[in-house]
Amino acid sequence: MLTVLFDGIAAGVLLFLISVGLSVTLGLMNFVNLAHGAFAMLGGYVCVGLLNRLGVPFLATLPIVMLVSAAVGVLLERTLYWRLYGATHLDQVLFSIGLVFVSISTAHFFFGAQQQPLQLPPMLSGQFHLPGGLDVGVYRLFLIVVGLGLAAALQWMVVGTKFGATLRAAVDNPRAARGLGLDVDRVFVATFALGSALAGLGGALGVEMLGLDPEFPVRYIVYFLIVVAVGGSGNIKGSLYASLILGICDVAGKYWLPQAGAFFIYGVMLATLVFRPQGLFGRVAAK
Amino acid sequence: MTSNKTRIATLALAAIFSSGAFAADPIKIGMVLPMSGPFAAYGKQIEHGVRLYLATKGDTFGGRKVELIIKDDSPGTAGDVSKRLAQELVVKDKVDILAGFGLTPSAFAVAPVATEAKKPMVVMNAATSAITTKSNYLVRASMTLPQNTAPIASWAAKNGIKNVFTLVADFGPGQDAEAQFKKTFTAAGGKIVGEVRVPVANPDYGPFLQKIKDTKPDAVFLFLPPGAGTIAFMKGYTERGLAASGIKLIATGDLPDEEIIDAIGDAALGLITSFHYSEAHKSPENAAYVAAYAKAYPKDRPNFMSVGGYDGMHLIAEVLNKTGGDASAEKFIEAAKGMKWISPRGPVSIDPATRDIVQTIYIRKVEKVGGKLQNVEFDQVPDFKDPGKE
Amino acid sequence: MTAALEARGLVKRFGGFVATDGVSLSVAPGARHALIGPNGAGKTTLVNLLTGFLAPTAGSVWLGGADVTRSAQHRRVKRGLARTFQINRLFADMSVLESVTMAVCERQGSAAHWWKSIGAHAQAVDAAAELLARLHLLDVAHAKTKDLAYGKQRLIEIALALATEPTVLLLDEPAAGVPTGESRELFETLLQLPRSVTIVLIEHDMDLVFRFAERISVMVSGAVLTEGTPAEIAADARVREVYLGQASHGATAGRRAAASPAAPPPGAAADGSVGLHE
Amino acid sequence: MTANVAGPLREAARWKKAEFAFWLLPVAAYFVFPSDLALLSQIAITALFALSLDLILGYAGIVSLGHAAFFGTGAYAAGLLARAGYGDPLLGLAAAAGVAGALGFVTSLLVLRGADLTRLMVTLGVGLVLFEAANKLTAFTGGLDGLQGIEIKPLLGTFAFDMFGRTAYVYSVAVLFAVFWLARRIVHSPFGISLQGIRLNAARMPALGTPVNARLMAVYTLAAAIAGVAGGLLTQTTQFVSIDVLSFPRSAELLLILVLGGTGSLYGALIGAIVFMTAHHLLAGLNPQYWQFWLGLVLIFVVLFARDGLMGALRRLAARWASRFATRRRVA
Repeated sequence: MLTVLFDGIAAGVLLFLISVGLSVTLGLMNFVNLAHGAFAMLGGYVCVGLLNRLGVPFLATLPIVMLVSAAVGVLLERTLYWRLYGATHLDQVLFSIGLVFVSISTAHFFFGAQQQPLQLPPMLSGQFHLPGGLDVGVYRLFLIVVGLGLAAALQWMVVGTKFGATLRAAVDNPRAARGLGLDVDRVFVATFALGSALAGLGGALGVEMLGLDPEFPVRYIVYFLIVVAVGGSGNIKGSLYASLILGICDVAGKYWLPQAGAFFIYGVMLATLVFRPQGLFGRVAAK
Repeated sequence: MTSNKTRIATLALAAIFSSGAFAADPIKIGMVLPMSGPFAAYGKQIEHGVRLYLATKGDTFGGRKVELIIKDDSPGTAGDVSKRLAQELVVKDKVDILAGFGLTPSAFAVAPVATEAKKPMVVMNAATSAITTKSNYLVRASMTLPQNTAPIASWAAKNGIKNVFTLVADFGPGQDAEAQFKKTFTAAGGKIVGEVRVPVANPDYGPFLQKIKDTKPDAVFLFLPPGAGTIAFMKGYTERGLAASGIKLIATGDLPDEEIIDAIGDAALGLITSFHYSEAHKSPENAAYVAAYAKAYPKDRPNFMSVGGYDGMHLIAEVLNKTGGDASAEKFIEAAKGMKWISPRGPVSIDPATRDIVQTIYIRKVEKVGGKLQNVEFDQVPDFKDPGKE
Repeated sequence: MTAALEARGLVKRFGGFVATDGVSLSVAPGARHALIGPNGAGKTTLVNLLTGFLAPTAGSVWLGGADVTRSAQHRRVKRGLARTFQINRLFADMSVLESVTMAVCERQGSAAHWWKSIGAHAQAVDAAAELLARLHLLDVAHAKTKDLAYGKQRLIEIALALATEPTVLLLDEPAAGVPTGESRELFETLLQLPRSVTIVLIEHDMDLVFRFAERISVMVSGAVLTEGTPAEIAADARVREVYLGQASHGATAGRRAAASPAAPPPGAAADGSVGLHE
Repeated sequence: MTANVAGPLREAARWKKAEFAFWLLPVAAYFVFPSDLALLSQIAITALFALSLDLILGYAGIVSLGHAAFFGTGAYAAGLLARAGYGDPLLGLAAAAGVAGALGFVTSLLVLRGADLTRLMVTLGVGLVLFEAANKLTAFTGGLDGLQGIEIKPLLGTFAFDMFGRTAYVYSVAVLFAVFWLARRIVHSPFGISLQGIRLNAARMPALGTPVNARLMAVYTLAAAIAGVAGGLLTQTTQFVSIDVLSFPRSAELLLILVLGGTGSLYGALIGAIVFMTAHHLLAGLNPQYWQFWLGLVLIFVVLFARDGLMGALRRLAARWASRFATRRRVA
C-alpha cells in the first residue's frame, strides 16, 4: 500500500525529470521541440558510453552528460532553431520531427538497434525495507531526491532570480524586451542550453527504467507531451504536480486496475486539454 | 499412326526442351523481411541464417542456382506493405518462392498472394499458430507460440509449481501465450493466482512487480516482446528481491534470446524458459553452425531467428533436390510434407497434415558459460507438435 | 424612438483592472457619433464589448431595441452591427475583390455554397464591385491585399465592414497611420455614406472629429465623462482638462499604438495583419 | 460588368492545360509500369489521404497530428463490413466515409477548442486512444495480427481484384479523381474561400458575420470522411487491415508528405504523395536502415528554406520560364 504510493511518487518524478526540459523550451520559449526526446537519448548514450567504455562512475557521468547535451543544444540553437522562433507551431513540429528522424538513424548507425546495457553502482541498486511494509527502492529514492531538488532549483531560478525575470520579459514580449535593452538572443540561447541539459539528464537517469535504443525519441514522446499538456507548459511547479499526479494515478491504476492499460493516462491528457487547454496549473494565457 | 508417332515425338521433344529450359535458369526466392524500424533485428538475423546456409552448403540445388531478392516490409506490422511487396516479387521480379516473414501480420497478409499466384511460401519466423491454415502452399520452418508455451506450463506443473501469476504484453502474441499457458497449466492441475496484461510500450513495471510480490505465487509466467520492457522487468524483478524471495520466473525462450540477453545482464540468471533453439545446444550440427556464424558475423550471436532462416533455406534446398529443381507449388508442398532433418536446433520434421514444423522443445536455464550468458538445456519434450491447432 | 445601438451600464474587468466602468451610451438611428478620449480611456475595449468580441462582466448591449448581450459576434453582424479595426485585420494573400466578395456572400447567405465557384456568384461579385467602385478601389480590385499601400488597406478595412450592409458601423480610428492627405479623402468617402447607416467613430484627430460628428462622447479611464454636440464639447472645461498636455497627441498616437494593449501579441505576424501594419 | 470584373475570379476555378496534362500521367503510368500497379495504387491512396489533410490544414489551417485516426477507422469499417459478407467495394467506401465522417464530427467538437498547440496534442491524443482501442479489441480488429479473411466482391459486379493490381489501380485512381474533382470545386466555392479567410485571419471572420466554428466543423467532418474513403480503399485493394493504419508514424508521415508537396494547393498533396512514396520505395531499396536519415534532412530543409514545398518550386520555375519566354518574344 505505502509502497504503491512510494512507487507512484518515484514514477511521477521520473516523468518530471524526462519532461521538464520540454516544459522549459516550450513554456518559457514557446517552442514546440518534439526533438526533446532526441536530446534525452543523447544524454542516455553519453552516460552509457562513459560508463561502459571509459568506466566513469555513474554519478560522475551526470554532469558531463548535462554539459554535452547543453553544448549540442547551443550548437543546434545557433545554427537551426533560432530561425524558427517566429514560426508557427506547425513548422516547429515538422522541423523537430525531421530532427528526430535524423537522430534515430544516427543513433542506429553508431550504436546499433539493440538495447544498451546499464549496470548501476551497488550503492544505488537494491531495496531496503521500512516498518509498515514499506519497501524503498534505492534508485527510486535517489530519483525522488534529485527530482525534487531540481524542481526547487528551477522554480527559484525562474521566479527568484534576475535571469528568470529577464527571461519572462523576453518571452512575453520580445519587442518590448529589446526596447528595454535586454539581450534577448543571449537569454534564449541560455534557456535552450538549460532545456537541452535537463533533457540529457532526464535521459541518463531514465535509462535504468526506460531502457535505451534508437527508437527512444519516438517511444516516449507521448509521455513528455502528456506531462506538459497536463502541467501547463512553462511553469515548473505545474509540471511537477502534474507528473506526481500522473505517476501516482498510473501506478495505482496498474496495481488495482491493470485492464485499463494506457487508456487512463491518455484519458487524463485529453480531458485536461479539452477542459483546461492551458493545463491544470497553467496560468490563463492573456490572449 | 505415323502422325501419332510424330505428335508424341514432338511432345517429348517439347517436354525435354521445356524441362531443360527451366533446369538452366536460376530459381528466384523473394524474401519479405523487416530490415529497418523497430524489428530490424528480426530481418537481420533471418537474412544471416539464409546466407550462412548458402555460404556453407553451396547455392545450387536440383540443378538450379538460387537467387535471393530481399524486400524491406518495415515496420513489419503493416500487412498492406508486406502484401504489396509480395505482389511485386511475384508480378515484377517473377520469383518462384516467397519466404521470410518476421511478424504474423505480414505472413497473414501475404498468404492469399501465395494461394492466388500458386507460389510456395516458406515462413521463417512469424509464430502465430493459425498462419499455416491461411494457404495450402504455406509451410513453416520456425516455430509456433503455443508449441513453445505448453512445455513450460507442463514442466512447471510437474516440478512443484502450484500457483502461477501470468504477466503478458497486451497484444496478439501475448494474449495467445497467456491463453495457451493457462490451458495447459490448469489442465495439469496448476492454479493461476493472478494475471496482468501490460501495455506494449510500458515505462514502469514497478506496480506489476509489487502486485506479484504481494500475491506471493510460486512462479511468474512472463511474455513480453524482446526489448526495453523485458530488460526493465528483469531488473525490477531482482531489485525488488522477488528472485531472492524464491518466486521463480518462467517464460518462453524468445525472452532471453541471444540477441538481448547481454543487455539484460546478470538479472537474467536463473530464468527458466522453454524453447526450440539455444546457442548452447550440444550437438555437432550446432557446434558447426555456431562456429560458422561467429566467423561470418562476429558482431552478432546466432539466435532462433537465424536458425529459422537457416532451416527455411535447408527446406527449400532439400525440396529442390527432391523435385529436380521444380518449384511449382503443388510439387513443392508435396515434397516438403513429412520431410525430416537434423537442424542445429535438433531433430525436426514437417507435419504432413498441417505443413507446420514438429520439433523438440527444450527446458533451459540462464547460466554463465565461459563468462557468457547462455540458455543451458536441462530437460526436453521430443517431437512436439503445435498444440494450438487441436 | 428606439436607439440604433445602446449600452446599459457596461462593465469589463481584466483581473483587478477595470477597463470599462459602467458605460451607458445611446446612439440614435442615422447618427454620426464620435467617441473620443485619451489613450487607455477604454474606447477600443468598449467597441469590443459592443460587437461581442469581448463578453462584458456586467451590463447589457441593445441593438435596434433588442438585447444582444448574449449573442455571438457573427450573430450581431447579421443583425446589422459592423466594425472596422484600429489595426488592419485583412486577408493578406487574397485579392481585394475576392475578400470583399467573400464578405458579401456571407451577407447574401451564399457563403456556405460549396458547388458553384465564387466567381460564378454574379450577384455577390456585382455587389462587391459596386462597393469597390464607391470606395475608388475598382482599379486595384485584382491586386493582392498585401501589395497595397497602407492608405488603400484602410479603405479595404472599411469596404469589408460595409460589405455586410450594416445599419450600425463602428469605426475604430479609421485614419490611424494614414497620411493627412489620404485621411481627408478617406473621410470624404465616409461622409458620403447614406443616413441609413448609423456611424460611431473613434478618432484622435480632432479636426476630423469635429468635421464629421454631430454628437460626441468623451471617455476617461473607462467611463463616459460627458456627451454633447461638438460645440458643447469644445466649450467643456473638463474636456480641455483631460486633453491638457495632450496637444501633441495626434502625433504620438502612432507610436503609442505600438505599445498599447491593443497591439497584437508577438507571433501574430503569421496572420499577415501585423506585417501589413508595419 | 460582372463578366470582366469577375473574370480573374472565374479564371481561378477554370481547369488549366497543365492540369489536364497532369491527369494524363496516371493513365500513361498504367501502360508504362504494368508491373508496378500495386505500388501505384498505394500512391493514389496516399494521395487521397494527403488531399483530405490538405483540406483542413492547407485551406482551413487546422493542424493535426492524428489524421490517421480517420484513415484507420475507414479501413476497419470497410474491412469489418466485407468480413460480415457485404463485400461490395462501393458500399464499403460509403460505410468507411460514413463512420469516419461521424467520428470526425464528434472529435471536431474537441479539436476546435484552443490554439494550434492544443489542437496538435488533442489530435495526437485521439489517435493514440483509437490505436490503443484497436489493439485491445482483438475480437473485432484482430489486434496486432491484423484483420484477415476479407472477401471483396468484384467491382460493379464484373471486375474482380486481380493479383497484378489492375482493377485495384484503376479503381483507386478513379476514386482519387472523383474526390479531387469534388475538392477542387469546394476550394473555389464561397465555402472554400471562407475557409481560407479563416486561415488567413480567424479573428476578422466573425466580424464579417461568419460562424467560424460551424465552418470548421463542416470541413473537419468532410476531411475525416475522405480520409475514411482512403482507408477503405487500402483495405479493399490489399484485402487486409493491419493496426498500423492507426499508428502515429502514419499521421506524422502524412503531414510530412503534404508539407513536402506544398500545403494549400490540392496538387501539392498529390505531388507530395507521388514523390515521397517513390523516393521511399527507391531509398528503402538502396539502404533500408538509413533512409529515415535523408527523410529527416529533407524535412528540415523544406521547413527552413522551401516552406511552400514542391508546388512552390514548380510555380517559381513556371514563372521564370514564362518571363524568359516573354523576353525572347520581345527580342524577336
